[in-house]
Amino acid sequence: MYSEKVMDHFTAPRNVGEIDNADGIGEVGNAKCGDIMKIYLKIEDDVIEDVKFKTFGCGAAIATSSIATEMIKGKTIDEALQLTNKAVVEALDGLPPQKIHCSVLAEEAVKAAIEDYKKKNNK
Amino acid sequence: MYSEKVMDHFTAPRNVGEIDNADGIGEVGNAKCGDIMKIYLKIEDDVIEDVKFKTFGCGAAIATSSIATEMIKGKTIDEALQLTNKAVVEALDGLPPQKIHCSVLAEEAVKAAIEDYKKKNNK
Amino acid sequence: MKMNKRIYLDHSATTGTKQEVLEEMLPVFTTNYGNPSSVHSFGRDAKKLVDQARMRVAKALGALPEEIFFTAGGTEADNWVLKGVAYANKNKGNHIITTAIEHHAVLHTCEQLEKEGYKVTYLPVDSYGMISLEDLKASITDETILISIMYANNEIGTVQPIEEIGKIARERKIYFHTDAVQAVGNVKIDVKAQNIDMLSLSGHKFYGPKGIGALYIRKGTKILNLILGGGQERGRRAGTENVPGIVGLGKAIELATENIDSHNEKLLKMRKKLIDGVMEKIPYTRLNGHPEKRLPNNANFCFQYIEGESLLLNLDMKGIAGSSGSACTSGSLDPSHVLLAIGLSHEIAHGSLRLTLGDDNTEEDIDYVLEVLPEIVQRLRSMSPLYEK
Amino acid sequence: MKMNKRIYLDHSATTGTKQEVLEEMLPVFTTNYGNPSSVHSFGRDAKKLVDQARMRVAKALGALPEEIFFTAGGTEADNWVLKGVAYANKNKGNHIITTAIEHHAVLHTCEQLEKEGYKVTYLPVDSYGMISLEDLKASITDETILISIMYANNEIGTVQPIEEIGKIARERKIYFHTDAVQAVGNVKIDVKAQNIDMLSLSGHKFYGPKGIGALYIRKGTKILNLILGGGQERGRRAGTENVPGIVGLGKAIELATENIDSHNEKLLKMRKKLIDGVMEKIPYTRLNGHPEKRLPNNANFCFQYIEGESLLLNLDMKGIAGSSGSACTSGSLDPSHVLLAIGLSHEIAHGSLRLTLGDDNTEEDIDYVLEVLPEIVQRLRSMSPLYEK
Ligand SMILES: Cc1ncc(COP(=O)(O)O)c(C=O)c1O
Ligand SMILES: Cc1ncc(COP(=O)(O)O)c(C=O)c1O
Ligand code: FES
Ligand code: FES
Repeated sequence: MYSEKVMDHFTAPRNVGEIDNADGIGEVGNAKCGDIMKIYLKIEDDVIEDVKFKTFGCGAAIATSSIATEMIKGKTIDEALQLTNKAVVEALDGLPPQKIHCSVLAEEAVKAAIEDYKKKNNK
Repeated sequence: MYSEKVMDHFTAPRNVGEIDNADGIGEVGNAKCGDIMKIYLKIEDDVIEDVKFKTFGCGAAIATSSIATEMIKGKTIDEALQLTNKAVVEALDGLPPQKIHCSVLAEEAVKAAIEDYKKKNNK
Repeated sequence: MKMNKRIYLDHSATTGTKQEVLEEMLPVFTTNYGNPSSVHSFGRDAKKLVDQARMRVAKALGALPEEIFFTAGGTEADNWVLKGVAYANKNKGNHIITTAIEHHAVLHTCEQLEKEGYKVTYLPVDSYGMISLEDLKASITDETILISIMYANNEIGTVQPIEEIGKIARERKIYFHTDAVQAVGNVKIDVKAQNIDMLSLSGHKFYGPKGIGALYIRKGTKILNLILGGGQERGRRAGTENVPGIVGLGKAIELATENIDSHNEKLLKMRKKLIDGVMEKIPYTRLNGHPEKRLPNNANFCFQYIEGESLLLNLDMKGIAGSSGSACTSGSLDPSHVLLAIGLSHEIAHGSLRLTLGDDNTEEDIDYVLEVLPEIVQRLRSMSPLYEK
Repeated sequence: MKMNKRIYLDHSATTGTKQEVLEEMLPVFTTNYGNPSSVHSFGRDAKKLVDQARMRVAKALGALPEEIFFTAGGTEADNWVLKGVAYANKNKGNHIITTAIEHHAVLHTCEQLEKEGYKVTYLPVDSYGMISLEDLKASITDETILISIMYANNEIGTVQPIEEIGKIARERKIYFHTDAVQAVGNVKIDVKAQNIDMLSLSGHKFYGPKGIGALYIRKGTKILNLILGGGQERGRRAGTENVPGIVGLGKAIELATENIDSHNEKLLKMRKKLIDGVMEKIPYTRLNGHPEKRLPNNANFCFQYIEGESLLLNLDMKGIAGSSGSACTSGSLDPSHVLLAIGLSHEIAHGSLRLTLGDDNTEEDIDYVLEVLPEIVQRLRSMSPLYEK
């Protein structure tokens, strides 16, 4: 059902956890639908120095969170805002059709965290 | 499907054939329905001295013709008129439900042949 | 007495499962027994097997894998098509065209639909069992939503002009279904080239297992579901998948279609010997069905003055398994609707014998039939009040 | 790493076919492969096998052989009952009573009937998944033609008070159907004593083959046919009989019902160990279903703060096959309708795990689960934004 890449990120997810005093936090989804993603950013000079996530959700939700955090780490916030769910799906070598919405969630969580950072910093 | 008795009478039917100058001939059924029985009687002093049959029909039709002729051979015509399809079925150790009508045919053929004899002899 | 001889000449009723087919099925019963809907490895393994079988069926028909839906057999597939298309296309019309010689799975479903208010045209056939394309064209109305015409007849073997029918249906934008239960493995099928929108098949007719079949549904076809429940078969046919059956069907259709030519060559040779021999040795005999456009394994005769069941029983006692009419109708009292539709009288129709050849038959089997059959027919005729010699 | 360990704990989704069952089936594929409708010896041999299997099924249920009809599985049997009874008894009424926790084979067919104008009452259940007999009585109207209540639930294992329901239905002269797909082989069934008019079952749930099931229909019950065509199953269910499947079903039901007590004893012991162990070792865990009136092989938990699929995948990587909700619904995004019906919030319902034991499980399997499961739950919780430790 899932690609090897998905299973790899699901089995050994990167960047799991929280960041104390994060510069930006984004939370999307809700438990009612079975998926919540929460992303924490540490940002310096508009560059994402560190990123962590916590996710409640299916295998695809965990894998997309993991790879999305890898994809934006070290990027500028403008670059990170370019992240699309399509790019996430491709990076995972595909997702089953009914799981595409997990990748949308990952894109939205990243954006929400950056928005939060911008708001806090009046950008 | 058929009892051993039926198969015995079907495989080696008794009294197959015609009787020249028969005293009574009965024919019932029709080819449209898939079954015709024709019974020939040789009668002396109201006793059935000989009986032959010809049948176009299924296995049960052939077996019932055969056993019915056996059952009436040597009987008086009054005795032979008592022959019921039930007795024929019992003598054959039963017939499948959809084949009961073949036994009715046998009863009717015997009766028709005796009727024919009576008519010819004004009885 | 040749008591132990058993010659099976009823391959259109059903076939035995080939050893190679059974071998692929065996581990699915005891090892890869997962439910394809399950997330775990047992389930995923089962799903892979189902997907592989679906690809094999698709390949055999020239279809896409996602156009193949597994059913419990040909009957369910036929029921599904007729009801599913009728109910889904009510708004477009209420008229269905079929033939007088379809299998009862089609005919009885059509009768049910008639009770519900649908109109059904049953196209007549000529003395060979062939429909007329002119009749077909003339029967199409603005209300026609489905043309359902069998590929090949199960009793007399006549093969219809499927490609031409497909063309007519496509031109008029009417769905075309064909019941190919008897055709698969005997004739070459290409649903795209032949413009077939739906096609029914059944595993046990081509050396696969019983209780499994498939319906091909061209992508985009409007059809409702027949069996409701779980989301199996991409939400189109509910019920835990018969995985061993599906695997067997996949293997069987691959075997049946991959060397169809050499297979048919052997059958045609045996059939010619059988038909020529019977016609030569037994007087007052009629060959039913089309002389050329017929299934390569089908021979169907009427022997005047005798009745089919007693003929079958006599053959059976000699170890020969044949049928009279179709397997479903023998045992009933009416002669086959197919034989009546080709214009036979009841009387003649009652004396029919179908012998259908298969991969397990040999030339010697035919020799034996030609030795035994004439005697039996003669004996029954001598008992028949209709036969005046 | 214990890579090769495979522990199957998903017996409610499907079971492997037992060796003894398969052995009875094998000759039917390749030797006794006749069509039971055929007149010849191949056909008669097949018919005898079908008759024998029918007797075995009848015996297991306390029914008469002529009350047993073979189908392609539980789904077809459920579809048949609901549509068949609804259509045949239109003149008597248009109201059906069922429950909110039925299998989709029942629920989706009811929804279809609602579209056609029938009225359906879906009885609620309490937090254990049990219906109330008072609710049932109160919902009966003069229009009620059918009560369809599952014997045991496939997800949470709750067993309904079937005998009491049967009594109520009989008193009110309303047909009573029970979907016993999960019950056969796990609980003792006697259709006469329990006043059951119709009962569905499916072979692959009790170590028989997939793709074969049966419907028991009490003599005299008014029900129309679902699948139309040939005259098989005494004119009630068309389609060439799946003889190997039928033979396998017969053997499997005999094995499953003949020593049900000793079989259950073993299951109950393992289940107690499993449930006690899980509840003790894993905090924030809920046992779903009734504490006592449940299938002997069913354990169903909700682990707060985590989601079922990721739990299943992790278990699978450790070689443990379980399910979350039913096999049919996992893979969909909605939590199980059964878990919602017993009053769980969506959030909690998403974290469910069903482990269903079977004859092939051992105490060691349970030890292994109790070793592995707490770690996995803990790991997933530590990744969950909902879990604040
Ligand atoms: C032409 C045709 N259609 C449909 C069927 C029904 O197939 P099944 O009996 O496998 O359901 C058969 C065979 O019985 C057939 O010959
Ligand atoms: C309670 C219940 N009813 C019906 C079914 C359907 O049975 P099948 O999938 O064999 O058609 C199942 C199993 O999937 C079930 O658990
Ligand atoms: S969390 Fe929604 S399906 Fe993946
Ligand atoms: S001749 Fe009519 S069924 Fe026997």
